[in-house]
Amino acid sequence: MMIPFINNRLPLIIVFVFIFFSTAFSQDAPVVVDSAAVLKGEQIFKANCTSCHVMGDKKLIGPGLLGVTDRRTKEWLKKWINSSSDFIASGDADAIAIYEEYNKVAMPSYYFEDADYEAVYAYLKNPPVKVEVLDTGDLLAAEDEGIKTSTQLMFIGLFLLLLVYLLTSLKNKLKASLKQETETISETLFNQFNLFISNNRNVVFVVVASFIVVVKFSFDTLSGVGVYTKYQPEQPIAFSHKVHAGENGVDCNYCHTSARKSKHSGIPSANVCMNCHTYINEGTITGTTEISKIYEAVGFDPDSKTYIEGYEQQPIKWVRIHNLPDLSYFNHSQHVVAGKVECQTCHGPIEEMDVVYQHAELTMGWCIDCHRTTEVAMEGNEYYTELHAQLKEKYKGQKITVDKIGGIECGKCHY
Amino acid sequence: MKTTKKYWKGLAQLHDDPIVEKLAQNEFVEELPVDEFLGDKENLSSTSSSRRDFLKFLGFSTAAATLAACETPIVKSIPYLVKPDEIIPGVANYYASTIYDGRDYASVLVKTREGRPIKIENNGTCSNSRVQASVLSLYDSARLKHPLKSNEESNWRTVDYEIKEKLSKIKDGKIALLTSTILSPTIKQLIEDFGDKYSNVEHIMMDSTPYDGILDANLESFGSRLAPSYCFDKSDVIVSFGADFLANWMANEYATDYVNGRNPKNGKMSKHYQLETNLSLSGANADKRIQIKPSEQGYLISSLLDGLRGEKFDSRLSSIVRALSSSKGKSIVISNSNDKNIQLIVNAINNELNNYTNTILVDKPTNLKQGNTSQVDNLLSDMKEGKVSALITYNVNPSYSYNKAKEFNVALKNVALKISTSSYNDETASLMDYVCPDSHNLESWGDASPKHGTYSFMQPTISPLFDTRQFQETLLSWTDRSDYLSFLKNFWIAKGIDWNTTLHDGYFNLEDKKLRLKSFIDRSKSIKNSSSTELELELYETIALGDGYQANNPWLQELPDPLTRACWDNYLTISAHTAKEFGLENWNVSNGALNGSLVDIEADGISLKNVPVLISPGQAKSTVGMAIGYGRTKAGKAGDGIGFNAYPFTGKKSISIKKVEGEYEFASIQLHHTMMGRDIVKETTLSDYIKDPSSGNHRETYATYKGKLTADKVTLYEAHDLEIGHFWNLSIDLTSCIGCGECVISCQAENNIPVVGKEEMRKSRDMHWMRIDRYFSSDMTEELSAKEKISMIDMFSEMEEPSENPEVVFQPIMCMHCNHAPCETVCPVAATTHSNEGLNQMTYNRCVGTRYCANNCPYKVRRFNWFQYSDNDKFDFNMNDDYGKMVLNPDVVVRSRGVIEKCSMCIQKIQELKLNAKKSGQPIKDKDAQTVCASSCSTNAIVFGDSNNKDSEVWRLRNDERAYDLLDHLNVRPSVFYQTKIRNKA
Amino acid sequence: MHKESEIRDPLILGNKTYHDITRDIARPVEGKANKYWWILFSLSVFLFLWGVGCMAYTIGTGIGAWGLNKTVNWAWDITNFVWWIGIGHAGTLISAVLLLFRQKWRMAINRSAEAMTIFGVVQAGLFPLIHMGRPWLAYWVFPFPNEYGPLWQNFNSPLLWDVFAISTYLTVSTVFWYIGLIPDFAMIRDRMSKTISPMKKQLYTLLAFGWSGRAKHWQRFEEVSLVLAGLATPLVFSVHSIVSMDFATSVIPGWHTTIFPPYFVLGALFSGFAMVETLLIIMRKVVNMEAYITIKHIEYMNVIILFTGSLVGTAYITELFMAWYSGVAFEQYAFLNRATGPYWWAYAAMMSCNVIIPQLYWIKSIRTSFIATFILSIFVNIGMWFERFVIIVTSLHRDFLPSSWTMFSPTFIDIGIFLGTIGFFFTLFLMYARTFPVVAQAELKTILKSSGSEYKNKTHE
Amino acid sequence: MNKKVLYAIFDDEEILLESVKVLRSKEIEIEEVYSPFPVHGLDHALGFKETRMAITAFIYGCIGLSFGGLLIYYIMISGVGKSWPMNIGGKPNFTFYQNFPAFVPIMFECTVLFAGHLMSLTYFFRNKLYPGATTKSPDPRTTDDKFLMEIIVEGDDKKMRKLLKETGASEINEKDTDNE
Repeated sequence: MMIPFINNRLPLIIVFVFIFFSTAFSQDAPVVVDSAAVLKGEQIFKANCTSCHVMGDKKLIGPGLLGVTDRRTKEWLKKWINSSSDFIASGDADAIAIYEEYNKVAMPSYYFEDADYEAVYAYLKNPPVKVEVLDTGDLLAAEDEGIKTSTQLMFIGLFLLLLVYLLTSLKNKLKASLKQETETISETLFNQFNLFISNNRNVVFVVVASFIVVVKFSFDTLSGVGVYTKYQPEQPIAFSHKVHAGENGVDCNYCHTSARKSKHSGIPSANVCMNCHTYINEGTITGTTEISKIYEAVGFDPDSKTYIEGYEQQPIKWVRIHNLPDLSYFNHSQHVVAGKVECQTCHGPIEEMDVVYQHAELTMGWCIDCHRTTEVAMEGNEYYTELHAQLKEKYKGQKITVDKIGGIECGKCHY
Repeated sequence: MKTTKKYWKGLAQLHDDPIVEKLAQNEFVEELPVDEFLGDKENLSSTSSSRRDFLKFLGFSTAAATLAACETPIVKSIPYLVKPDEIIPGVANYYASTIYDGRDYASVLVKTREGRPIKIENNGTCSNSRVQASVLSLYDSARLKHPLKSNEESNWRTVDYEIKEKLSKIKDGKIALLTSTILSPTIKQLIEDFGDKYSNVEHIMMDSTPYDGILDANLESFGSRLAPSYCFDKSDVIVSFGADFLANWMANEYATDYVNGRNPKNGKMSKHYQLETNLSLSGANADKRIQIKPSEQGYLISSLLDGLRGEKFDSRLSSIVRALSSSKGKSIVISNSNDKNIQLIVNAINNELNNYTNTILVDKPTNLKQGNTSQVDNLLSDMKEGKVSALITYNVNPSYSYNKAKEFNVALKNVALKISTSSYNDETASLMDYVCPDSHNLESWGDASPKHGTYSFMQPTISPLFDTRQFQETLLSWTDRSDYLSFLKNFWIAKGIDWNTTLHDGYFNLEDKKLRLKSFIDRSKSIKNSSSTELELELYETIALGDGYQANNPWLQELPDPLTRACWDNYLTISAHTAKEFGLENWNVSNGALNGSLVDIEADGISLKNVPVLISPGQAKSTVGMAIGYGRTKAGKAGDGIGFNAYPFTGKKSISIKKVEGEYEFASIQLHHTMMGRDIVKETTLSDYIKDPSSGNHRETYATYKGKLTADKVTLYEAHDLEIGHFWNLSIDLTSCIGCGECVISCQAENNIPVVGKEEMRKSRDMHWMRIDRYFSSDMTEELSAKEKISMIDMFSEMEEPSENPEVVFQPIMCMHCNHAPCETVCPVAATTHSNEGLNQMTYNRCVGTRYCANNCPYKVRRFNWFQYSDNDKFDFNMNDDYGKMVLNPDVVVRSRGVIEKCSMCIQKIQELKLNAKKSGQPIKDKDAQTVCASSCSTNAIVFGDSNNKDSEVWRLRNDERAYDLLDHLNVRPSVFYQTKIRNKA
Repeated sequence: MHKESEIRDPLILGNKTYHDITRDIARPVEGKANKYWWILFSLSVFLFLWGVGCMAYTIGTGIGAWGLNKTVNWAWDITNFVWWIGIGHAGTLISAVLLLFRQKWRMAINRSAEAMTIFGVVQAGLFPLIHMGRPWLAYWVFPFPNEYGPLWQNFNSPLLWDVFAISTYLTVSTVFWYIGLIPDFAMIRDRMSKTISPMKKQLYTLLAFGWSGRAKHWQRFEEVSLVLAGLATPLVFSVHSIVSMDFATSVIPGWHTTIFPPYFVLGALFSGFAMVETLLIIMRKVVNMEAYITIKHIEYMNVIILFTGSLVGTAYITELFMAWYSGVAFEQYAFLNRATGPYWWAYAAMMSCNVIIPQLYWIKSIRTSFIATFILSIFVNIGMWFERFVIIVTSLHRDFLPSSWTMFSPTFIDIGIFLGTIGFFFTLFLMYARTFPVVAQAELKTILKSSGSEYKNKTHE
Repeated sequence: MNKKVLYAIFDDEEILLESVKVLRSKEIEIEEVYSPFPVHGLDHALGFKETRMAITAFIYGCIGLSFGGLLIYYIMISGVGKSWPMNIGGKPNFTFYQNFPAFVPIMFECTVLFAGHLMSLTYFFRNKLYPGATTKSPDPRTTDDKFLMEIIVEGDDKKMRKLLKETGASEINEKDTDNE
């Protein structure tokens, strides 16, 4: 009974480890100057820069910007950002060097307000800190789940068998001592069984009990039908959200553009991939194997960096993971823009998934529960001004959840 | 699906930005959304257009779930390789364009999703059900998918080559270009060019229903062969001799003006007299309707002229003469006669009344009818004599719609080179050597000038589905040119048009050079009364099919005629009186369906066998009416063999009918024609209305402890809170509704309403969410029975009989969205519930189909899916057709069998509206709130909006004295309400 | 041991002893079936299979297979449903109400009457199921936690009331029936010999629940039967009241009527007794129960039929009066249309079969003749079917807006399903008659001395 | 020590009843009586207590009633937890009492359902009746037409046999106790 004991404690231990490390890190993390500015900067960076730059050492289209502030002066950066082409023309050595290094592609010009520029700079200066332990911790936790259920049962089973063995042998010992003929375990069990069924009431009891069990079981399985949580199919291209969204910090919005405009989040078309992968021909995990699949699809020659004329293009057939039933209308923009919901709320820690899996149940109950509890993002939205006043009037004090504005009415999703 | 490869190209080129052009050459166009539903199953859902978006079969998903138990179904998602900029999957794009198929013209907005046109909205002008339905004709799989050479599949290169070869060889013979009325200046230009290139080209225009009478009359009166445009809104008295100007007469643009001239709020309405044979839509809306025989028309018109000139005239016209002479310059007199002499008298009358330049604009003529029958007849004789060596048809189907079709088909044999540009292999095309299929309006570029000085552009909203080519391109290639788009662009830019803005707006006005018109010359000769006793025939066009060009459009076939309420048929309309004479009858069989007797009809030599007879009130005695546009033989699976072809009878006045054995099965969805003395359509007269705006809108009151109250004030329990947030209401003005049925088709298109076919319609299993009830007045009334001491039983049985010349009312009925809905309370599984915005929500996927709600609905607006109407070979219409499915609205579920469905008040549009408002952080603007029935209503009879918003139109209407709830004594508190009907009669 | 007045006719004919009763009741179970039985059985099985076919077709293609339309959304389906439910009522009434009233004559017939009830309700239960557009989702009408949010039912809906009422009615009356059956099964069990028919012995041992007839058990037995009777009585009335509310709570003129509950309950008893008679008169021949199901029983029932029939007639008249008196145009037309409209013939059939024909029972000779009773009972059954048809179809086919007035005519599927249920019903009943003790012999024995002819004669001497 | 079990068999319930009374008056313990049908007054004669089946039924009924009420209240009215009150046809589901009339039928049915079934179960349980149970009756004829009285006699049984004969027992058997 040792292992179960540990099992039960495992999460705790992990938590301890976790806390320890994280605190440890945060201590020697650089002191933040103006956190507000950094945050703002981060937004601007995400919005404008992430398509070409990484907050790290890796090269995307442009160089990784980790510690760029040490390499370049503030002024230099400002010039470069405002208009790299002019800057190059002005004949700055470093500028030209970079221009050469990145096969003569000048960086597009960005005219920031000074404040914004400050912010970006602040962000560049104080890049975010990654706590590596974070994911490992979660991974452990995830495994832990598994151990609990399956193995515990196994141990209990073993224990029972052991018990049976001990008792029967004990019984035999006693019989032997009484000079009665002993019986094997199987015999004992058989006799016991006969004894048991000889009494009708037992049989009835067993029948009733098993009936209840069966009903319960079938009910659970049936209500599990069509629920594919943790569904994790293999994709035609081993695309890693961890690498793109997580490490390289590419904004979800960059590829899944329509998520903010449409009901569909939208799978990026190949030309979106090519925006970056025209230049990045090698991946961190899989090297060239996976990226070359995109080239096959669109007919691109990485060496000459040109599209092959008249190439029969092959579509990329992604396997869909989140399949909402046809009968329910779901709109991404509704949730992301109007509702200000984070992608992760439904899709889970997507930025940590190498292979994406279905995080949420996507059952109706799951939707409804969220609608029952989530507050409507009414502040500063003129559409709600009047409504909000009236609702505050109506539900004094209570928080205005989605269901209070009819968010759990059938017709809002089924038509 | 090779054909669909260039799918979005046409779209992208709209903005013709260089990148897209480049991409176009790169052929970045493999694997397009179209393939998903046309092609293999696994593609069935790409994110750009998910399975839900095309075939949302909720039934399946529930069933599938139980079957597919544990393993996840693999669903593939195929993104574009290069996504066109303007396409955001899941968001609709609107393009201003034009619909003109040679008959109906409308400037429209086309709603597209993932590059698929799915809905047509009006763009300021008046449209009709055929325009609304044309979006389905786009996806008609009966359209030609490639050029034909002697009915064999061919390709453009060979066809073009051979045709040019042969054309250029022609020396002395005539090259005849037989087309419908051409509105497009560029096409006219192209035809000229064509004429320059080839020797003796003759361009002849024909209209399926000829208007030579008017055109020739005006040629004599004004020295120019034109048809004036009428200002019905400016005229106080409208006298129409058989001209169904609200439906199909001339241009389909008069309804709006007509209704604008009849707004009781202004304290005055135009007085509308209709003297006609068949009960037409205009007649049904007229204030005074007089039944006349076609042969009488000429006499009556000339007698009217006499009357106006102060001579003695026919007594029937007295009130008309009085009205007209009292409103000179503010009246219109029109006639549907195709007889020049009669039209000359009409002109004389209008001149007498000094209507020209006031209500009738000769200098702003409409271009919609330019056909010239005499030329067509000449062509025929030339063909007979073999003078015609090449015949090219465009937008016409003479072998079907020409009254001398038989002779025409024979004469065709003498023509060496026969080319059709029809997009169907129709009656004419199938007799031709070459068919160069024209693309659908929605696939083509183009321009049109419906009226002198008014223009509109046509732009493609999808690239040709099939290997078709629009007529203009064809002409270009025959004159060794190509690229119509640039031709069009240059043509107009040369005229100083700002291409992009006008393309965006869709229409524009341009000061054309003034027409040279002679001042009016009176050539009228009076006509004596020559009324005969024999049976006379008057042909008419139905609201649904018009001249039958779109006969293969199941939506139109299933649209019930506003007056007879029958669909999938044409028939002989006859008055009850005359029917008795000939021993003809209609009767209901055990399941209520309507049957009728058969006749053979014959008019000098031409005859039709076994034509059904439908007794229709309002038909003049000893006359019969019959609709053209039916009896197509090569229209497609939906249109073939539906009804009888009446074209051969064009111009035939007197006919003879003979009853024959057998009976005919009609598909009529209204089996009962009178209001049975019930207070369903509340009515009053203008004079009473002016005295008391709430006249005719009597509400029953009930004694309560608070005194006498109307039903809606009486309740046992607290009401649910509908004050907060939106409260969607719909107002229907029975005075403005002319019953044209455009909203019905519009609703069908928006809400994926299935077509169920004649058999089901006959069983009263129509699926339309919106219907337009038509009631005739009856001679028997409760007052009369009280006066004459008639027993209740007799009274009711007599009430069932409509009058000989009844007053007609139209009442659009859809789900009333009752706030105390009887249907909701009885559903055991709460599949239909009420929203806090006053909508009665039907949740298809919760419905188990007990139909209790449908029973308990006082308005009978709930529709049950008796069968699986989609993907079912028994219902082989657009929902059982890979192309037809493309018209489905992605935002609305396709209902499975066994569930109830009903009007949702376009909840998908409401949701979209609110979402956009939330996203943009703006309050909703009243004009943005629209249901499709409201937005498509040409007469603006239907108004939708949020009546919690005090400055909304619908709020004003809700509190109007004319507003009333249908069956208010039930106190079901409908969200849909009506405005009393007001007639302008003494 | 309470005596009974001499003038009462005996309820058990022939000089029967307790053992005779035992033997007679056990005979059908032990012996072979006679040819009547086989004829009837094969006929009803054939009908049943036919019906199954039609149901399968309906579920396969859709409700469109029936003659319904947008206006008349219910017709034969619900007509049959109400008809069967109605038939079901007599059984419980006989076994429960008559028990409370200590009517001895019920004992000979209550077993079969209740069997009829249960089989009738089974048929009735079929219709709400198959009339659904999507019967495979029928389980949605039961409230249970689910992953849809969860979704619950609408407790305002009379249809949901039906669900509860009918399931309660079916199960409770089944239990009531079975508790009564146990001692009789025990009797059969004890007659069976292990050696000759071991299988049967096994079976009846199982069915008898190990009954041994202890004094204490009998005491409980009597109390339980009494309480169950007490529960079943209001249940019977509630069930058909609720069924009637399907119509009464709606807004359709002709449905929206407050007298429906009592009117339906009476109608139910009326039709129920008729069906009991039909069955018993067949059964006493088929399984030779002449001695126990006497003309006296039949006469008693005929009196009830006469009574209820007249009451039903009163209800019809009341309806018409109320319609006229209400002054509501829609109401007036609805009833005028019923009587004089396109479905006048159905109304006429209803009136004649339910109101006029039962009046014949005033005549003793008819009241006490098996043949006459049999024929009349059939008429009543037909009449009551038409009553439901009239109420449902004529009210629906012409409601508020004349524009949507239609008619209804059944398809062969409609008819097939109806016949199918009749077949199913008789199949069940005939099987019951061969395997169950068709008369509650234990109870019967208690009245042998008071109402047995032989004993009565004794007392005469 | 010898303990005999006597089975006195009677042909008629009235005789049985008489004999029971006699025996009881002589304070003779009657072990059990088996009869083919309920014999009136036997329970009194044997001095049984009133059975409490009815009371259980009442209690179950109350449970059923409250179950139905609570179920409906929770689903239609309460709005707490997983419940889902909706606006259905504008019915006043604000408070239970406003919507009460619509709930009566189902609450009633629940009452009957619970009372009926649970009482029957109790009945089976108390009588130890269940499918497959075997009869305790020493003589199969007791379900046909014989009435059996079971008496345990200590010591000499002559007197008892005599007495039974006098009171009208048609035959008297003895449970053979060899296999004990």
